[in-house]
Amino acid sequence: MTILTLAKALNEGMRKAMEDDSKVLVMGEDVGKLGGVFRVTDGLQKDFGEQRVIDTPLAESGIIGTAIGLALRGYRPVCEIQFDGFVFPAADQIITQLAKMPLRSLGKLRLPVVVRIPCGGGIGAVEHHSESPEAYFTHTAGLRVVACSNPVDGYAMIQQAIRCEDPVVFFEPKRRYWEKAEVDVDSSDWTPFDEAKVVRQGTDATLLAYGPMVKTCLEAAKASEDDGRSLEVVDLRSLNPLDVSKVTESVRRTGRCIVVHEAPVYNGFGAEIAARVTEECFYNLQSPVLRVGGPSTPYPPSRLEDHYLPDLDRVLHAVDRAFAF
Amino acid sequence: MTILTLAKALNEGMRKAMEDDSKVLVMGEDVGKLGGVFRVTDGLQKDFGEQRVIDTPLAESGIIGTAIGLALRGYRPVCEIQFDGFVFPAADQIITQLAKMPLRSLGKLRLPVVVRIPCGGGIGAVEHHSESPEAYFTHTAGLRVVACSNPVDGYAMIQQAIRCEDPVVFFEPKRRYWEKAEVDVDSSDWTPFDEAKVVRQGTDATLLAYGPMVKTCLEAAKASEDDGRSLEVVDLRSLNPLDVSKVTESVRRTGRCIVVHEAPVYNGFGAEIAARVTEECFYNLQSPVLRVGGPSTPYPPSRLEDHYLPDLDRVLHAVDRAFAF
Amino acid sequence: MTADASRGAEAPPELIQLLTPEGERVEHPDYDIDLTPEEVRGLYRDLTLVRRVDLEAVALQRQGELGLWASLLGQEAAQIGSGRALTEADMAFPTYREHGVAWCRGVDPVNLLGLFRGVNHGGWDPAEHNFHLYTIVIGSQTLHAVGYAMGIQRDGAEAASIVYFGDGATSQGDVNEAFIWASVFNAPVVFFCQNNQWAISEPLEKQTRIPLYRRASGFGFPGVRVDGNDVFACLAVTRKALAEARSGQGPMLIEAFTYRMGAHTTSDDPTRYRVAAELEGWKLKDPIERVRAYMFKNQIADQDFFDAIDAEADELGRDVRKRCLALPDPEPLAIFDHVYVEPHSLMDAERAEFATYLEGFEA
Amino acid sequence: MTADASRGAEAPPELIQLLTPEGERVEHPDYDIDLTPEEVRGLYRDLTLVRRVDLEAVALQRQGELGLWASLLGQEAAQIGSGRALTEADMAFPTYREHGVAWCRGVDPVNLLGLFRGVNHGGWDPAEHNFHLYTIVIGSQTLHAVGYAMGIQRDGAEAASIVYFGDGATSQGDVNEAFIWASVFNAPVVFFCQNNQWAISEPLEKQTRIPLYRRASGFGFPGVRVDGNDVFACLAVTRKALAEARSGQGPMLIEAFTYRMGAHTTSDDPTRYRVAAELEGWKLKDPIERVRAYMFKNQIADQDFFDAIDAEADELGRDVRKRCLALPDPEPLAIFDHVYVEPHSLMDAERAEFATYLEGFEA
Ligand SMILES: Cc1ncc(C[n+]2csc(CCOP(=O)(O)OP(=O)(O)O)c2C)c(N)n1
Ligand SMILES: Cc1ncc(C[n+]2csc(CCOP(=O)(O)OP(=O)(O)O)c2C)c(N)n1
Ligand SMILES: [Mg+2]
Ligand SMILES: [Mg+2]
Repeated sequence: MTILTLAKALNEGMRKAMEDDSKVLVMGEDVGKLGGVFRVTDGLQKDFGEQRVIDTPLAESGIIGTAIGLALRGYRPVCEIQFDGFVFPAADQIITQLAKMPLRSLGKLRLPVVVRIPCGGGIGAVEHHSESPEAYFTHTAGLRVVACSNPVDGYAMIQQAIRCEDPVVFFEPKRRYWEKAEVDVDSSDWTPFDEAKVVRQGTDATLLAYGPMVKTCLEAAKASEDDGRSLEVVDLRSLNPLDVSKVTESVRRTGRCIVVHEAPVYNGFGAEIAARVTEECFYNLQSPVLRVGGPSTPYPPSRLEDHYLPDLDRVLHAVDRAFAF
Repeated sequence: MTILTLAKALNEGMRKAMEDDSKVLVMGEDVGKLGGVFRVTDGLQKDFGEQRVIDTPLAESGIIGTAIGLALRGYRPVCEIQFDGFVFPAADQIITQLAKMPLRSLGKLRLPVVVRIPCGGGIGAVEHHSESPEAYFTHTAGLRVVACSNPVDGYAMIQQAIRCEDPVVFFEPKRRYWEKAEVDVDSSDWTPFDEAKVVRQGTDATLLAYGPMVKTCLEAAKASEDDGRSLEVVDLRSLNPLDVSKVTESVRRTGRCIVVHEAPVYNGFGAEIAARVTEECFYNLQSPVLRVGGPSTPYPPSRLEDHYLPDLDRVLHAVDRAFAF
Repeated sequence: MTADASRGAEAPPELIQLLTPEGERVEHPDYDIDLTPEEVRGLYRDLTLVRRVDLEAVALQRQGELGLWASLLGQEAAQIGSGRALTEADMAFPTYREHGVAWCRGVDPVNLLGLFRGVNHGGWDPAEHNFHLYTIVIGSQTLHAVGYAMGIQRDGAEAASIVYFGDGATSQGDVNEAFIWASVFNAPVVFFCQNNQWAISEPLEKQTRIPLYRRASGFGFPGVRVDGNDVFACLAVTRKALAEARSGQGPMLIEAFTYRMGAHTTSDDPTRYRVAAELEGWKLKDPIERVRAYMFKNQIADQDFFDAIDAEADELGRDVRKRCLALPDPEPLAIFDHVYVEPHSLMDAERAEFATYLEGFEA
Repeated sequence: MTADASRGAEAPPELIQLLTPEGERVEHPDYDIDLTPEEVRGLYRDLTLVRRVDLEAVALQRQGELGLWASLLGQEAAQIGSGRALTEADMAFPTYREHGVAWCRGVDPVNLLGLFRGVNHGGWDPAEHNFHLYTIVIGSQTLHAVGYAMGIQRDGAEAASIVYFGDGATSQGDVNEAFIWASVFNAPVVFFCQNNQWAISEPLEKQTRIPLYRRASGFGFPGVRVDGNDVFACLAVTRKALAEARSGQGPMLIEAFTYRMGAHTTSDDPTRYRVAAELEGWKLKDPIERVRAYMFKNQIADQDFFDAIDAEADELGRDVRKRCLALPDPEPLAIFDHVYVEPHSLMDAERAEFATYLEGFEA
């Protein structure tokens, strides 16, 4: 067991993947000497060289487009998008090419490309550095979308994503990069990365979250204890596919469901969960599935982000509403 | 009253807007001499000249980016994206610039830009020519998103979109371009374009649709009569904002709701509707809001599109399911 | 001789040409080529057969057997010349119009039709032919080709990639990013731009105000303009560019100056935007006629040869037609296949649900 | 003299310079400028004051009053020279680092701080100053500037737009599309690239293998490289480019060859990726020192003048600091303001809901 931050766990996971498979490459802006603006690729270029850890020109479409070409040649590129808000220049390559090329080829082509995106707010940053663009990708058939929430999962899931034969959009909650946990770096006995995890058991309501909001939900569940409410918290981990059976099993038991994310609520990923859970658990629901998320506005200037981001109070407020129905 | 196809109604609407306001420009690939691949801009360059109807270089990011610049200079550009599947190179300009610049300026800048997107399938086309990317834009705060379904609305809504001070993503159902209706081209007494319309009254269930699926839902409602079911059909028209009051008023009355669109169901716009309607109408719903849409796959080769696209049978099947709950 | 053809822009300063429209061999200081009579006959056969396949496809579309077709008429020399310059190890990335290159890479013409008939999005194995799938989103394949070339570099392989794109495509951000990456990484990639003067209805001057081949200079690698209707020149220029790329000399841009003789696709009506005289002018520069004239003049082939090729072409056309009609429609449940390589619970659930739905009709 | 500074690439073949680092005026055949002593003093004042504001902002960030700051240290001449070349009617589109240009456009420095303090995303009225908001998404503003210039054309106005971007930005598709549009439409726009040698940790050779100013030639318009630490040259070159643009001669690319003396932003640690010697070399080319030396030598100013400017700078710094600390935090409900101009039911509903939620805490 080693104590690692999430950033370091991801770094170690990538290092492991690069050691295991010489086809694994890391590429992106400033991933080399600098080790990325969050140091998630720290030291990799030093140890694996410039051929495998590539500082690219400043062009996100180019990063994904050339990663596709490298994958067609048998490589397994792990691309870093420097911040959530800068993924959009690559939208076309991700949506029309990366996601669709395997189908286009009737399965003859595989694109084991990982697109790492540090995501979310809470770090006092300027515009475009605090966004949660997951819904753009969950709606894009052909992509897998996952989000890690802690060092243990970070270490495992990045390796699972790299080994996966499908393209994976990999969200990393940047404000959790510095959270620590004990990680067993020698084991590879991992939960499949498309399975959700019940991270806290409860009986009265289910909180569904992923990435940065898992911690917030755990805190809310703890705080709810005082109100005599037992909240179950599920870390979804995989957003496409969604682990429907684990989610519905929980909601059927508790009868209430609240989904929490940072992204704007309007047509966010919570909408899919709410729609699906309601359809599957219609007769079990004591109250409608409630969504807690960012307002349906662009991310505000950072002095407002504490109001924008779901926090303990916002989650508990939704829990109250669910019980009041 | 004049009988117009949808394509012609849009054309006449744009012409009217250009006559009314010399700041209105039309720009895009092949919009000039050719009049667009669907002839929606037919004749406009001839009558308004190359300064106002601009054949652009083949670059969607460039189209939206320069349209923003023109809008900053006081123009009102109406941009054509040639096909739904080609909007993604412009994703960054639309999402990070067009949608967010007014807020960025604290309201000092206005971007009255219209992004016209012929959308949807059913025309036997090759890849990328049959998609329904509306959910990418409904989730993007700062944009208005509308979809017209018939010539009467087409004529009015395009003018309303052009007059609107906010950026508008304007979806045109390409397989309905050739459908005809009587249009009163002299009146401008229009329903506000962010309001939904009940296009058929009914009592037993509410079908919600927009764009190409409105016609399909009307046919389904008609066919349902024989089964003794009275279906109400609401043409949403505006997807962001959604006319929540008209929708919930209907669903509260009927107790059942089915939302129909061509886009993949997974995190599609139907998810937002289902989540919102359920929350608002929880105690009125006899059955969960059901979603009829494309499978959560890329759009298939055209020989399969009849299976992919929601049709009368798929809608009726969902109606049956709603009643069987 | 092609100065008049340079639409709007100045006269082409250095159009590389080895065979005039009249079928005369000319010399070029930097590019030459020594072709055996056998090779010349081979090129003629290629040109003729791909034109015949193309004609058949247009006919099939007219008869409703294809939803669409993008004709290569007029661009045969650019495609065959460049396509025949490739070694087996080289990798080609096409647009949707490279039927001639596909031919050179050994792709069965019927496999090209699947996409246009709507039975699939791409019907061949790219790795088998080192010929990537057709790409419809303009310009996006240029980055794939560069990435592939970066992979070749990492493999230390004796190969290059070549990517095809049109004059219109040069305006896309992706294409220019591809130029940057290729240049910065000195990637073994050849950019082959078929300037057919039109991007649907838009003439070249909507994309550039200087000759396209000069774009490369802004990125620090060479660009050349070749007579795209001259199969010898296209072969020679591409061969040299590929050899240089393979030997570590980096990328090159080739502008093949040619003309789209037909409509953009079968859905298009070019009479709306271009004048007939332009077409007539280009007919005189036909890429096949000049080879034929050259062969006659130099007794490289006799009438029997030409007759045999024509017969082969007719037979190929018939065969393609027959097998096109026999292309099976995919099964409805194929919608869910190949979206993911690994098991995916959402796909499984939707497939099962749809299967049940379909069974409902059979009952 | 700056040959050594051309990282990796060949020696700059034609760096336009009018004032050497030692403060000697030199002649250039194509560019010259006649400045009154008054004007020179004005430029010196500009340079000094914007450096002072920048230093104050860095300090404010260190003290936690700003979340971030992107320093212009070392780039003052490029920004003041180009900024002072603009007429009132011209429109400027900045990145996030153009504090010097903002100064020239009359934007109150405190208004620049809002974004970095996190109280807004942009705090001035672009139309009032003809200075657009800061743009963070690299390169996207270049297309806005071209579109704006197309608007100027349509208005028949006597104006041009100028757009700022960095060396790293030249790799973005948008920037290259902007070159294409400007060229095709012959738009009155000046592309002003501050090549400060670094894009965060990436040196220039990750973006290009030839000097950046030569990029323009591939698009059919002129490009020049100017000593970006020479305020006279930057002024002269930009003035000429703008005049040409305004008079219908189309776009121009100016590469201002300069150096980012500080970190990329206050979040950055340049010691991880660049050597101290590089910085030392550039210190000898300081953009302010050379003007000061020139003024001394030519008796354009005496010690009193310099003292007065320093005092003014200190006073400005104090004032900016004071007013920065006084910048009010926005109200929570401001989250919903200005997202849409016209009434929007979703915004109204969410605002109302949030207001009720907040009231719950007050109760
Ligand atoms: C990103 C994108 N935008 C628009 C289109 C629609 N479109 C298809 S072909 C074409 C013109 C292409 O012109 P060019 O690159 O010259 O190639 P050509 O067809 O002449 O061979 C356009 C605009 C597309 N396929 N992709
Ligand atoms: C599209 C996009 N990708 C990445 C970033 C992150 N980023 C901010 S500044 C920067 C480097 C910019 O370098 P350059 O263009 O040379 O400008 P400089 O900062 O040196 O003035 C990067 C990568 C961004 N802001 N936008
Ligand atoms: Mg073309
Ligand atoms: Mg820089």
